[in-house]
Amino acid sequence: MATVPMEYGLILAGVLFALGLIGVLVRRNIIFILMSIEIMLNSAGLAFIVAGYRWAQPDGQVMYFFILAMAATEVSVGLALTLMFYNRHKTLDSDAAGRMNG
Amino acid sequence: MNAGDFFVLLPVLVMAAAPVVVMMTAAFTKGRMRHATAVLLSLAGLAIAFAMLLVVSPAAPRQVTPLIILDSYAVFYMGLIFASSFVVTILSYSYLEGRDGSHHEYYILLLLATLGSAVLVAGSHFASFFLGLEILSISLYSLIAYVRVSERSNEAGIKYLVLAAASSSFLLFGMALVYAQFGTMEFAGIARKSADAAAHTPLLSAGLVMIIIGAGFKLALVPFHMWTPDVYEGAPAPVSAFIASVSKGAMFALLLRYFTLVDIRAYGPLFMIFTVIAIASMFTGNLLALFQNNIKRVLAYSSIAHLGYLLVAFLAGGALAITAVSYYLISYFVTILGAFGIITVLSGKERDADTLEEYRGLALRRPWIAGVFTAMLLSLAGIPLTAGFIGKFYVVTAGVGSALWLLVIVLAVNSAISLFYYLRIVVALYAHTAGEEAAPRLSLAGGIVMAVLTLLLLWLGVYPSPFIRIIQTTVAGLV
Amino acid sequence: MFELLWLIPALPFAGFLILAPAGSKLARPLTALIGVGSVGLSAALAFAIGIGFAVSPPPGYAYSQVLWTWVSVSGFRPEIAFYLDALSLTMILVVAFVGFLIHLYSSEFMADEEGYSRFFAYMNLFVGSMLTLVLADNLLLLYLGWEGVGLCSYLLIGFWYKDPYNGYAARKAFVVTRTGDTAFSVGLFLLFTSLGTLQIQELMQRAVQQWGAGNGVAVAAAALLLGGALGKSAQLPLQTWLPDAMAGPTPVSALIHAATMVTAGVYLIARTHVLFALAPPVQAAVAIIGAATLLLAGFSALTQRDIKRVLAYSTISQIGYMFLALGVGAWSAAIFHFMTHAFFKALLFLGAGTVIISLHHEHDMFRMGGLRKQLPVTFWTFLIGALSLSALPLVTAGYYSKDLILLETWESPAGSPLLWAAGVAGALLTALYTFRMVFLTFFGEAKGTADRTPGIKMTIPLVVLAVLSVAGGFMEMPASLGNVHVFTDFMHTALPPVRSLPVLPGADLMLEIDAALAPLAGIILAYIFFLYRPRYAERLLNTTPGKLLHRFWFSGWGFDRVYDRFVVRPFLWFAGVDKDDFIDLPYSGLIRISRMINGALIRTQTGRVRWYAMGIVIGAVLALSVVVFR
Amino acid sequence: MILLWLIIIPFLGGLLAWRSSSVNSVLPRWISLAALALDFILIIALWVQPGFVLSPPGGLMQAGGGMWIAEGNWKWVPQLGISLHLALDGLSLLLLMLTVFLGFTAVASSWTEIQERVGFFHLNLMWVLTGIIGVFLSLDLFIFYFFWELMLIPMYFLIALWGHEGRFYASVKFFIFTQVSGLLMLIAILGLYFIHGRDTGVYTFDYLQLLGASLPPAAEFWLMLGFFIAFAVKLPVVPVHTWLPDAHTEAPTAGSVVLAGLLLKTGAYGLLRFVIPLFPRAAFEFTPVAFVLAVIGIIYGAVLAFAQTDLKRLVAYTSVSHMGFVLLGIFAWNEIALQGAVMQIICHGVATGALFILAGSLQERMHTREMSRMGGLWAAVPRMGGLALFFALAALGLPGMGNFIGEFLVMLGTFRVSAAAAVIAAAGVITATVYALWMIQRVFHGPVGFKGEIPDFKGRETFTLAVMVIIIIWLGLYPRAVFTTAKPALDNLQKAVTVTETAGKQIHDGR
Repeated sequence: MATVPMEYGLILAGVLFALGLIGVLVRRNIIFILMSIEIMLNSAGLAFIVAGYRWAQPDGQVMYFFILAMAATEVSVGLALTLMFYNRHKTLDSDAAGRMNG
Repeated sequence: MNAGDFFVLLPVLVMAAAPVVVMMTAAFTKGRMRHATAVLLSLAGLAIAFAMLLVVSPAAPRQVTPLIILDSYAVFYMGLIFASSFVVTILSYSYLEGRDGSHHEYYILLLLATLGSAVLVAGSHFASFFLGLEILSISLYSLIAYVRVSERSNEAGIKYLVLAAASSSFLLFGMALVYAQFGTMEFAGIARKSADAAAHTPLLSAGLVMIIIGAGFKLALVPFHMWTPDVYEGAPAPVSAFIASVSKGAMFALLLRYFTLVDIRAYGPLFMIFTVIAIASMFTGNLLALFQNNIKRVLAYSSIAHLGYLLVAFLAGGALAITAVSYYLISYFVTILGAFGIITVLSGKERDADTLEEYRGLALRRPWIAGVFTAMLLSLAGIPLTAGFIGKFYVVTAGVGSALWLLVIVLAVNSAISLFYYLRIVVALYAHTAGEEAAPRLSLAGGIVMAVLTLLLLWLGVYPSPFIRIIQTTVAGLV
Repeated sequence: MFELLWLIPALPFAGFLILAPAGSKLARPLTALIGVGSVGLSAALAFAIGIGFAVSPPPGYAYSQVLWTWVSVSGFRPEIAFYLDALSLTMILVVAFVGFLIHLYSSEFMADEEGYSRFFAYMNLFVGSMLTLVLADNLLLLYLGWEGVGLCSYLLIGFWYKDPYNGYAARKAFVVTRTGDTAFSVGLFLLFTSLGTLQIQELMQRAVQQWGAGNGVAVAAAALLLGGALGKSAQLPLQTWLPDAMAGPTPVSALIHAATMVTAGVYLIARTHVLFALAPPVQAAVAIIGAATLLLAGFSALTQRDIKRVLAYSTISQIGYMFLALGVGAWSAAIFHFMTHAFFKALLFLGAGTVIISLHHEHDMFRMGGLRKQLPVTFWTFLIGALSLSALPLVTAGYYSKDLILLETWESPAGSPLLWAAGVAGALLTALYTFRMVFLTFFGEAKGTADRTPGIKMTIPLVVLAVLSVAGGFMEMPASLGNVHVFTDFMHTALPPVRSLPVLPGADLMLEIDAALAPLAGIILAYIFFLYRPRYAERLLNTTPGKLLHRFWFSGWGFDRVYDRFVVRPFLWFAGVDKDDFIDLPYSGLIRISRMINGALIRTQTGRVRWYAMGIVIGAVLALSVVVFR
Repeated sequence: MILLWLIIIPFLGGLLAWRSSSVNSVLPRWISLAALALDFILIIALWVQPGFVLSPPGGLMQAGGGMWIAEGNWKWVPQLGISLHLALDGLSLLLLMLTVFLGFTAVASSWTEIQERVGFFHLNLMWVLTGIIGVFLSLDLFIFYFFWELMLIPMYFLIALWGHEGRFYASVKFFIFTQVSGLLMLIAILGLYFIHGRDTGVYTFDYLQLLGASLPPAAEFWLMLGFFIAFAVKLPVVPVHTWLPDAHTEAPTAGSVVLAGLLLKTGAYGLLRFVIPLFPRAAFEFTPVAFVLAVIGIIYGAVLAFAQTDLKRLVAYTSVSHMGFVLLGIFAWNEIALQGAVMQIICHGVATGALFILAGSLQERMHTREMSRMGGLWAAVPRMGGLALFFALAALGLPGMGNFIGEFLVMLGTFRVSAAAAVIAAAGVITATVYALWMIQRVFHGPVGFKGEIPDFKGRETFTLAVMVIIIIWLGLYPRAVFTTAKPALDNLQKAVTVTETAGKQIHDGR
């Protein structure tokens, strides 16, 4: 079985990461922002798996499990806060959360 | 893992058990637990954890699995973190008392955040780094947004969550890259391998930079700082105190541990990045604060600058730098806790006392509180007789000792700029205003905490010798 | 007897110390008693010591009294010490006695003025300072007295402080003289640095030992001291303050701006004559400045309307004679002229004061006239003074002193016929403007009525000074006229005589006749122009050059305008422009820049989470590009 | 131990005064006076103790070598080589006397002016004095810096809380200027600390040990510059003087007195005690620059003083001018000039303090400092007029007053080092005359420009100023006490320099 070079994996992860990042920057809807963050986290997870694969260690995959768990909690807290936000502002536009500035 | 490992882990274990105990107690009292009970349980947990530190410290240093190392450095910072959380807990009591609810979930989160910080300072592996950080962060999201009635609290929570999560992904990605380069996630292993100059590939560099971004966000360094004022303003005052002290301190301690192993100065671009970040943080933080009328935001901006100062000592490297950083962190903890403590005790039920107007003429109404606040502000400014003075002195000493002239001069200039806004507040405190209503009475607990902090502040400022001795003996293990 | 020397300056100082804090609490008679009495006692003591000095002179004709060491730092040890010799004795006699007479006069003259005790306090302080100046045994103490008299001059010119013009005149006097004093003080630095002492006698000895004639340092030092002398004595080019100084009360003008203080420069040069002798170029400069000043001031005096300004220019001119004498090495002659000048000029001022006060503070001579009959005592004494000033031959003191100067100017190796000619021309001018003043004031038709006749306290000084203005000259007579040399013989115990060149026999007499004819000619001209045919003068004045010259002379040869244009106005301009200190601009610029950056940074804190994320991204991109593309 | 008490007494006095204000608003004033009196007694006791005027046998400033009138050394932060090393020699003693004396006048001058927060006012006043006393006593560079910074905060409060209209701007400006320069000094101190430590293995802030440090020339220059800037800002030297007019003008009377009389002197003291002895070669090479700055300061300060219309601002600029003489004298570095500088320090303190008291009294009575709104006041307040005249004359350096002795000696001593500097400085005396007389003219002379009742000085004020008059006259006519007290200290400083100059390169002849 031909191995996929590590670089390819990392580049894929990097592209995913960038996509997620762009999502965070351009999306106004908080839900979409949270989803974009999920993409970023998962791209990091992918990078770990790729790296672990390179060194033939399980550590990368262990890390991915940590990330998965963390992402889940994060999103749950995030959704809770978003719900409160929606109740207050009746919108999901992140720019509405701009009362504090200066 | 054997009995010895568990023994040295006792402080962390106690810290992990404490939120569980609070949770269980709440469950058994069916949600009717009194506020004071939750507080007392939390305090007990922190106190026991602190006591455990003293118990286990003779056994230090001991590596417990590749993830955790319990050396005297970790013990010292855990002690600092527990003590600070202790103070924050009392302040929280004074802050939340009288508001609806039993608030046990607040204390659970606070204890968890403390646990996360404790893991951070003892971390010796990317996994523990990441776990500690996330335990801390996720607790903080909820804590920041804790005051559900407050629009600002919610807004701050969302901002912090989004940005922290994004920066966490930077951190993780960076870790993955470093791991891809070296095949190990242990700090010691990375240090060993990166001693070889050939290992300095763009891959590693990118990884390290992304880790720095993750850490820099937590430390609110420029340009990852912009969340700070909004979060400080929106979060409940004790939580802001926690973010400013424990959360940043723990992160910095970890950074210091990592970069004591990996000589940052051997690696030019990274050193340059840190230098630029330090300078930018100092200037940005101070210049942003100049005309700010919200005290919490002022403290936020000032914390940006203070982390910049801290970086000066950090970049100096060597034993002196570690002592300097540690001393600076102690004095900064005391000071910033005191400052937020003042805000806490002056805050009413509806909103935090954070506008400058509310502080105008405070000296006439509450001379002691004004005096304490003055001391805290002067300490932030680094004026003699206060902890901040010796802290600043130490930082400059470290900088001069390593001939970081540019950074030291920038520090000097910034120290002067910062005076402007600290003094602005101080003057407001003593301004002459006509007939203001008396601010709320200081609770006994709050009063004791403030008194202790003030005494510590003065002690640190006037007779620093004992503290220096402690620091020197505890952090010596690191180098 | 000599042990009491210190009391001579101390008494007036004591008077000052009593009067100054007391303010107006003391009754006027008591104030007058203290003010006049302290100077009177001082004068009496000076006489007693003078007699003692004459009868049993101290060894070496010099006595010095050390009170205490003033400063003692690393070899710099000036003492508070007094030095009495023929020169300083003459000076204190004149100062104390003339001072006393003027005090006496003032006690009546100032009787109706506010600040009576302030006046006497200042006057006492002045006399004390002047006596300190002349008695000082070292140059630093001399400098103390020197500045002290300058101060008192300032205080007294501006005595009527409510009029801003008086304040202006007072400040001008102080600042201009201080300009000279600065040169003086630099001279002191130079002298001490090169000779290691400021004690005058030692200084002179060491100067002779260390420096030959014409030595550069000696020239520099002498030139610097000369700077001080020029300021105090109102010589070119620092003479401009003196005419304005007439803003002060008239007794002040008499005492300070005629009889005593303005001659301090003469005293200084005489006192340090050894130094000047070592610096021939400077000495020549002294003579030339003296000659030029006496002519310039004479012309200006000729055009003034204000009686006091005439006297002021006359003073400048007469001091010019003294400088001329000093410049040719005729030290004693200079001091002799100082003494006679003190008598007749004080007399003239006091007389003028009497006129002015009796005409309700009228200063303009063209609004006087015919006062001869209304104020007879004043007229006669004034006339005597005027004759003495004009150097009417044979009978006036002024003749003998001026004649001595002219004679020695001719005979001295340092002198020259040209200088002599200037002196003679000056003598003619002196007589001309003096009698212009006399004729305008006392003759002709009366234009005002004098309704206040001087009382006894004003009359006595007039009479006494008139007597002295005549008799003072008989102490010293040229060989052709009795050959009396009491004064110069006495003075030669302190000052060396002129080394006269052999003069052709009979030349002496020729010179004296020339010198005697000049004043007579002047008086006659004055009579023609100002009494007999005033329209001749008017016709002269109405020609174009006449007008121009008149204006030019009237304004004191335009010196004021030059100083105004090149010194005062630039200074004021700069002060006005830079009131807010342009060095502060960079600092306030920093503040402005901070403010701007603050504004820009605040704008980055938009409160929008996406923008904050953008910050992180930008930071990441920058940092990554640093490490990847380094 | 007595030295520690000198510091502790005003410190505690301040605390006590603060707390006592709740009892009675006059009590703080008396407590402050009492604390000062106690300090004064201690200082006099030190002054008159037998064997005081010693020229030490060993000569050099060795610890315990008998050259200090009193000395104390306590460990403080041994880890960093910091010890609480205090010592007193003649120079410090004179400055302490000045400090306590001006402390008295400051309390007296604020007796009626300060009516709000009296206790807090005296707390700050006493703490400023504490800091200043500490500065004059410190022989450990860290402790020196500690006190140096310590005196700023209470001074800041004095200006910012009891000052006039522009007080916030002025106080912050003051603070920032001194703070930046102070930090530069700290950097220099640390540089010296490390260089000395690496050379000898002894890391210490002790002045006496650092005295002999052999430094590379470039390092010596930069370190010297760090110190110099700090002291130059305090002194103040043009072009870093611009904080001073603002601060002096806006401060309450007591603040101005302490600022002008004492705070500026800490700069002079620092130059004398630290800059030249620690970095002799660099300092001497720097002399031409210092001279230029000094003479510019003398002239520029005087011209700017003339340009002002605000009375206190005028007096403030005169300080710039007068401290130029001090700078000149210190860098001329021969005994005559140094004694002159010390004399000038003392006399300027007293005379300028008095002028500020006068200006403050006028402001208290007329509610303006603008001279165009004054004029002809002599008729109403002859006593104030006379005193103002006296001190104006002192300011313009009239012989017979202490200021003259100071300026004259400075110029005399400078002349042998640089005739040009001395000559220009002497020209500054003319400009001094111009502004002093112009001030008197605009305030007290001329037509009456102010309507209303202005009470003249009463007993308390007259007494205070009369004492100052007597001091000025005494120092002008019989100043030996100052010279004999300062001489051993100055000798030692000079000896320290000659010993330090191992290179043997005498830059200036006749030094």
